[in-house]
Amino acid sequence: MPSSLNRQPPTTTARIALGRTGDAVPVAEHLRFQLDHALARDAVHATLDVPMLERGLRERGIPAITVHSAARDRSEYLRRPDLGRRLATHPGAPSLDSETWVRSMPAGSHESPTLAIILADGLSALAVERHALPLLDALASRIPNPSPRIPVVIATNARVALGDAIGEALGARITVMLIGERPGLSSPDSLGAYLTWNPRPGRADSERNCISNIRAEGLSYAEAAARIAHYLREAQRLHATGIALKDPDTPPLLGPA
Amino acid sequence: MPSSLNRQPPTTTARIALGRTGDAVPVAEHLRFQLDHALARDAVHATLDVPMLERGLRERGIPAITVHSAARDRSEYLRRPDLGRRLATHPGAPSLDSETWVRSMPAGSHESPTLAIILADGLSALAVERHALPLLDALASRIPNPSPRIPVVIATNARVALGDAIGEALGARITVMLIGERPGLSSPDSLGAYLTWNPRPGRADSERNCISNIRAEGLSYAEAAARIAHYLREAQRLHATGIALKDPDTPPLLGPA
Amino acid sequence: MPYDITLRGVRHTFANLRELLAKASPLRSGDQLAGLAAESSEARAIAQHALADVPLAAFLEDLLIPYEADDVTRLIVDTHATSAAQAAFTPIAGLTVGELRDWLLSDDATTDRLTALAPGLTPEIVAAVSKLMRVQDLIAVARKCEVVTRFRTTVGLKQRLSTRLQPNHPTDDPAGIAASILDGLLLGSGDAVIGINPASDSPQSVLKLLAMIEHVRERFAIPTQSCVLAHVTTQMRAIEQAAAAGTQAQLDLIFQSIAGTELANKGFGITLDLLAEAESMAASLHRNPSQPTPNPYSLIPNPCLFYFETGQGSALSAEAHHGCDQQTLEARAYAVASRFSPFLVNTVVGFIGPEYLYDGKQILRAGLEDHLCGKLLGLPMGCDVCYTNHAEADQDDMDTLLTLLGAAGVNYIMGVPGADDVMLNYQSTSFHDALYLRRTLNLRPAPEFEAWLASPHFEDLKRLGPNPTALLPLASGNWPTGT
Amino acid sequence: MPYDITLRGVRHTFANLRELLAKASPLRSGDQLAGLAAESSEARAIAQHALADVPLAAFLEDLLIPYEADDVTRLIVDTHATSAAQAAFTPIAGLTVGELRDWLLSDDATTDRLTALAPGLTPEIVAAVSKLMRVQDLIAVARKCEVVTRFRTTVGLKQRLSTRLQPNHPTDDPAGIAASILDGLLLGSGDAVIGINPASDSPQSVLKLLAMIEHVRERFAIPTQSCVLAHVTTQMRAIEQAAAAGTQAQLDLIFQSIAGTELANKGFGITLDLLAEAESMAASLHRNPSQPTPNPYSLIPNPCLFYFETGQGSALSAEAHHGCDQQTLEARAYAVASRFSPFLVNTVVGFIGPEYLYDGKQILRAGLEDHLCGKLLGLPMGCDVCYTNHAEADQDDMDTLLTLLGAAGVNYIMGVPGADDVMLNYQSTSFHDALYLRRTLNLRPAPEFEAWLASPHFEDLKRLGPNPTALLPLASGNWPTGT
Ligand code: B12
Ligand code: B12
Repeated sequence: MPSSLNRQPPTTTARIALGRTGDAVPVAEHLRFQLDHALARDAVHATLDVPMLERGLRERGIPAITVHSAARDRSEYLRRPDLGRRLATHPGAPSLDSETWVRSMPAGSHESPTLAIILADGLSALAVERHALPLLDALASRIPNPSPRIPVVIATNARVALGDAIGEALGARITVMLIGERPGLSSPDSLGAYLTWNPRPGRADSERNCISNIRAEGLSYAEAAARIAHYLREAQRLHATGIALKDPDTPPLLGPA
Repeated sequence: MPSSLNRQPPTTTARIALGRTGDAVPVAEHLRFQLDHALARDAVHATLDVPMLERGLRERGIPAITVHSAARDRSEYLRRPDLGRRLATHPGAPSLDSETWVRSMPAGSHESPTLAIILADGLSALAVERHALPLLDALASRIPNPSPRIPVVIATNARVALGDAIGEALGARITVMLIGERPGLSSPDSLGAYLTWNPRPGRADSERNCISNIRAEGLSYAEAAARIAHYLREAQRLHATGIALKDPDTPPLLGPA
Repeated sequence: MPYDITLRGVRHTFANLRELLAKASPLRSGDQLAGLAAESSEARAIAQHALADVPLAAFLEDLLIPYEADDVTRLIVDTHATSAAQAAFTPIAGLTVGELRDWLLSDDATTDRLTALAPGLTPEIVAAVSKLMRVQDLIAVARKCEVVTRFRTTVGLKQRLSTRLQPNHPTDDPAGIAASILDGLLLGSGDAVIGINPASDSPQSVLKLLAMIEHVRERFAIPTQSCVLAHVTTQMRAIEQAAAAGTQAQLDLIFQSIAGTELANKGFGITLDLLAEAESMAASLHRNPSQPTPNPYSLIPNPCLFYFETGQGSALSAEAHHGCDQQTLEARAYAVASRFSPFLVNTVVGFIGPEYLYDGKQILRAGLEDHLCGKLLGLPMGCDVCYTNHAEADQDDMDTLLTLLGAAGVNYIMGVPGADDVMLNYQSTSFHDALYLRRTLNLRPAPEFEAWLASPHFEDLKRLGPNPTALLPLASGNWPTGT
Repeated sequence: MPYDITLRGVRHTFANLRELLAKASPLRSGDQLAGLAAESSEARAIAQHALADVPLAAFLEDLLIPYEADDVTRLIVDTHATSAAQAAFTPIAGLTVGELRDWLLSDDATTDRLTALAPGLTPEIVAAVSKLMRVQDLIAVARKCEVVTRFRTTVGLKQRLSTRLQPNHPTDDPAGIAASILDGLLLGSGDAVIGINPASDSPQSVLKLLAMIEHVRERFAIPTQSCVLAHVTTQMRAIEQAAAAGTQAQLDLIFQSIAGTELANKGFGITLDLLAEAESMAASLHRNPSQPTPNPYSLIPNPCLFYFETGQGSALSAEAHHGCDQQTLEARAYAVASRFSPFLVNTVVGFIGPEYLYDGKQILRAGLEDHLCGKLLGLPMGCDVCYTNHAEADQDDMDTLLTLLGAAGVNYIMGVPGADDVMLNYQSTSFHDALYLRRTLNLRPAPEFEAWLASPHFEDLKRLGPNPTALLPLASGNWPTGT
């Protein structure tokens, strides 16, 4: 029986077993790398397909609010993280406050939302386009109080900290920001989830939690949703996010196999 | 008597006798270099003071014609030498033909000029601003047929080969182009003189002659004028410029000291 | 305190050292972002002239961030006031920054003298002097420095180059990680540390990854160290949880990212006290087998238990830069590192992105500056020669920096499969890159590891061939699972 | 002949090798200027994939510039048809460009095998293979090559680094030139050649400058060579005029700039025949004292009498590029050089300006490519590591390229006082830079020169101290005067 080793599904997308010529990688891998790099660079500059996301949310009965950061385009976004953390204020920019959100509700209550969810392009629009809605679906059943009263905000040219401004404007107690991580050579579409209790500008990253690498070769939607739900529960218990909270010791969804 | 060696006027502006700390140059020289570099870079981007040159020519009773290359600004000039070799053709650009030149003459004859002189910014506007007029003065007495019938053209964003287009347009038999050489670290204002027999676009550099480093620490006006005059004489004798012609064996003006 | 200089007849004034240092700093996007950069090359050259004339003594008086406002400032000032630091400082106390540059480059500045000088220098002084250096100076001085640390391997000896094996995986999948570890070991990587960035932030996951490294290390008798680069508090909880379960965490090196201001460290969720606590927890595990004293080579007293990471731009990114330029703040992070006698310090130089280091050129210079500044301060510097896909950089830039750092005598670099970190999403150096560098500059691995590569254990490992899961200690069921 | 490749399901076609080579070429401004560059990094990567699959045999069929139209093409094709070239080519005749890259990097490709391969390679093949290489590959392969030439010094031995002493002066003032020569010699520069670019284009001036070098060389018994870099026709006239006067021109090396197409060479005022004529005139002077045969080290048969300079962009600048990318044309200039067994070939890599090599990054890559391509073709490559003030480059970039070329085993670099050429108006490497490089990478001067540096002659020279005019043979009245 021929060894079955080569038939195993690959356990990693890491570039292992490349071989060697002298000390160098053989030409095929060198060329693959060059092409992957060219493609990954393009991914950074792609702009978010907002209508597509809005349509997806509408289909789910979720009214979406779209906002922009103060960075006017991708090139400014890349050079000015400070602008990517602030909401656009130029005339004509969509404004955001709890009124907006209340107005946007089919039948409004005047309470502030507990949770606000933000779908942000970050460094990979592709990541949000591919994974944000399926992850929302996976999350729906796991959120403490699933209700249409959870505002979902689409944000473009956004950095993680833009969620603080959005959360504050909405008066949310906690935000979950689903944001495109920087594109890797082999993974142009990796999504990160950042949770921030009591969001307001000035929050340090030590006051958030992060679940990263949500994508086909990474964390599954179900797993990611389970972890987000875990953090949401813990945050509400401790009235905090950040270094005080840790990932569950066994993955909450799958547990040991 | 203390050795007079240190009192000799320096024979070169080269950065000699810098000293050494380990293998490196001492900090003072390092800093001087950094600053000189910053200044030399600025020199490249300076634009030619055309009115000043025009005034200078007018004072000498020489009617000037000003033309531009097809490169619209310094930054395009630097990236597009091809444009720097062609005359501007955009609407409104000054046009140039033998008519222009004839019209510009106080009392016109309809002959083509034998010699045309071009003052061009090249890579150092400063060089032309400083040295072109004094060199013209030095040249005046040495030119075979000094007369107002020698057109003087001011050209901006020019490469050496722009002289070919200008010479052809004027129907000149030979051009002398005085052009700013690229600025050196210690010499932002070095002028070059390029002579081309029977100028027309497509001339190779091997068909020209060059006299370079005209500036205070380099070739004097008198010397440069003498060499130009030598080449003009030889060119008219051989009906050619270029590698067939050589610098005179002894400098024509000064001779051995 | 204002500084001024008259050049070509014009007088130029700088309000204080903070401004002067920032304006004298070689161009980088982060300082432009912060509005601190010189407005032109000419202005930068002028500031460098002025900086060259500043007496070193000024740096202890004109503090960039007030003593009261920042514990890193306090650490720097208080440390410099100790008699050991004063004694080391005395020989250079009368120099200006420019004179210090010349002395460092001179043949008087031998390896021994540089080692002796380290405690007398402050981060601001080394940052300042590096701003007056060209690339060749950054290399020439660094290669004279020797900072050696010892755990199971001896890292930092001259003409040696070690690597951190970095076998990251997007879901911490043990089989996937094992595959990368095997690949790396077979290509001679891993003599500085086998260090995994975990995707998950759970203490149990930390313990399990550590156990996996331990298993491989013991089974093949590999002289190296382990590290799992979760947040320091996660690692501390892991140590506690193991202890609570009656076992011991198999943690060799404790990891943390550090920065150059108290506020930036707060953004990272750490304080100096927290790091001290972590260090003593790690020390209680007694895992460093090397002789504790005297360390014959270097300033770093044993036990060296920390692995620190730094990188220009992190303070600005956390809006915690107090108007200081990013290179000076990076040097200040080294003061934090120095406090804890680390086994390894790693400047992850192109990691964050183009908003701090725009392109290959800026990454290159920053990498060499960081390496030199750390070395001058007596730290065991490695460098993650790297870039992200949003930066203007490519493999050519990495090869370039890699080669220069080799010439500068860097202690170690990263070893990432094919240079592509599939979890952190950036490109670093590959196992192959380290081989290239070793061969080109005639560098060898750490001596213990070099011996191991020639031992039967390595042959055993080779026989595992294409079956990396054989590296795993247990059925994967006991592992944090991926998807 | 069209080439195509299918990648990720899409087919990409290239009309011919010329287009394929241009699109596969790493980004540089000259190719953009010529409208030949790939429109994106993705397009470039695709072209590189396609290029990797091209069999080497194709390069002898699909000529970039027609045989009839260009004498450099004829030189390349005819040379490759010789039995020596065919014999050398046979082992690789069946490979593709990608396979050749892998072979060159492999441990099979030893110094000896690379030396043997050189006559079998063509410029287009080496250009193609270099386009598939990263910076580290360009270094790794180059450092295996050894091309040694001999005149009074032996240049190009491994772990040696020579320099051209370049004492230019804006008016050829003898006292000024002497001052620079003395400065350079005292700093250990000049073992490849003392080479002066004359400001004046007169044959007498050439003779006088040669006489001056000769005087210094003989008085202090310096093992080195002389060269005055006027146009080759000016040097030829100088030889003639000396002969006519019953003396002999003291010309060791004859100089000329060369390019990769017939038309570009015409722009330089040269033809292959003219160069051949110049070579035989120089040979008639019988100045190379080294044993004419057999040269034990290298391919370069004695007498090596030429010093050639090249540089990417010159053909395009002369509008003589025939739609070829500039790096390929540069390699073709090496075919011209090869024809004349030069003593030195120098790629003056950043000399022309940013329209051909935009910034430090492009200059760096071009320098390493040129060095490797020349070495693969069996040429004694040096590099003028340099930039102009209109380019986006600075000393940091030069230090970087300098260090990398040292690692790659460059035969020699320039030695210009303080790196500032006050006549040619550009920045090159200084005497100090060479010292830095020698120390950092443990490189030594040519053996004969090294011995001289330890000899009493060198001590004599030192005693001249601050009086460089004492170097002059005669009263300056007999010299071409400056202002
Ligand atoms: C870039 C980066 C950093 C940079 C951030 C600076 C910057 N301006 O980008 C630096 C080097 C400073 C950093 C530091 C740390 N990071 Co980090 N980082 C990343 C990385 C590679 C990319 C993030 C990204 O693309 N963000 C998207 C863009 C659009 O966001 P942004 O607004 O531009 O940048 C913000 C976020 O990146 C955020 N951030 C970065 N890291 C972390 C970590 C945590 C826990 C949180 C809450 C936020 C956070 O800070 C930035 C500024 O606000 C991810 C890996 C990945 N694949 O995503 C790891 C990652 C997010 N970091 C991680 C960790 C552990 C850390 C540290 C805690 C390590 C340590 N022990 O100190 C520190 C401290 C973080 C903190 N609390 O401040 C882990 C998180 C694991 C987890 N599940 O909690 C990740 C997933 C990598 C890993 N597995 O090791 N990081
Ligand atoms: C750049 C340069 C070159 C470049 C030109 C390419 C380019 N695109 O710029 C290259 C490397 C190809 C070159 C080659 C040569 N050059 Co040259 N070059 C220079 C340099 C350093 C700067 C010129 C400059 O700033 N021009 C101004 C800008 C605005 O002009 P441009 O239109 O952009 O560029 C044109 C001119 O530079 C011209 N050019 C450049 N060199 C020469 C030489 C001669 C004799 C002529 C007629 C024209 C010419 O060609 C360019 C394209 O048309 C000068 C030194 C100096 N301080 O000026 C020497 C200089 C002009 N060159 C010189 C020489 C000798 C040569 C060569 C003849 C050397 C040789 N033996 O082959 C060759 C061939 C020239 C030719 N006939 O084509 C000498 C001329 C001496 C003299 N009095 O005749 C100078 C003064 C330097 C020196 N002393 O050695 N050169």
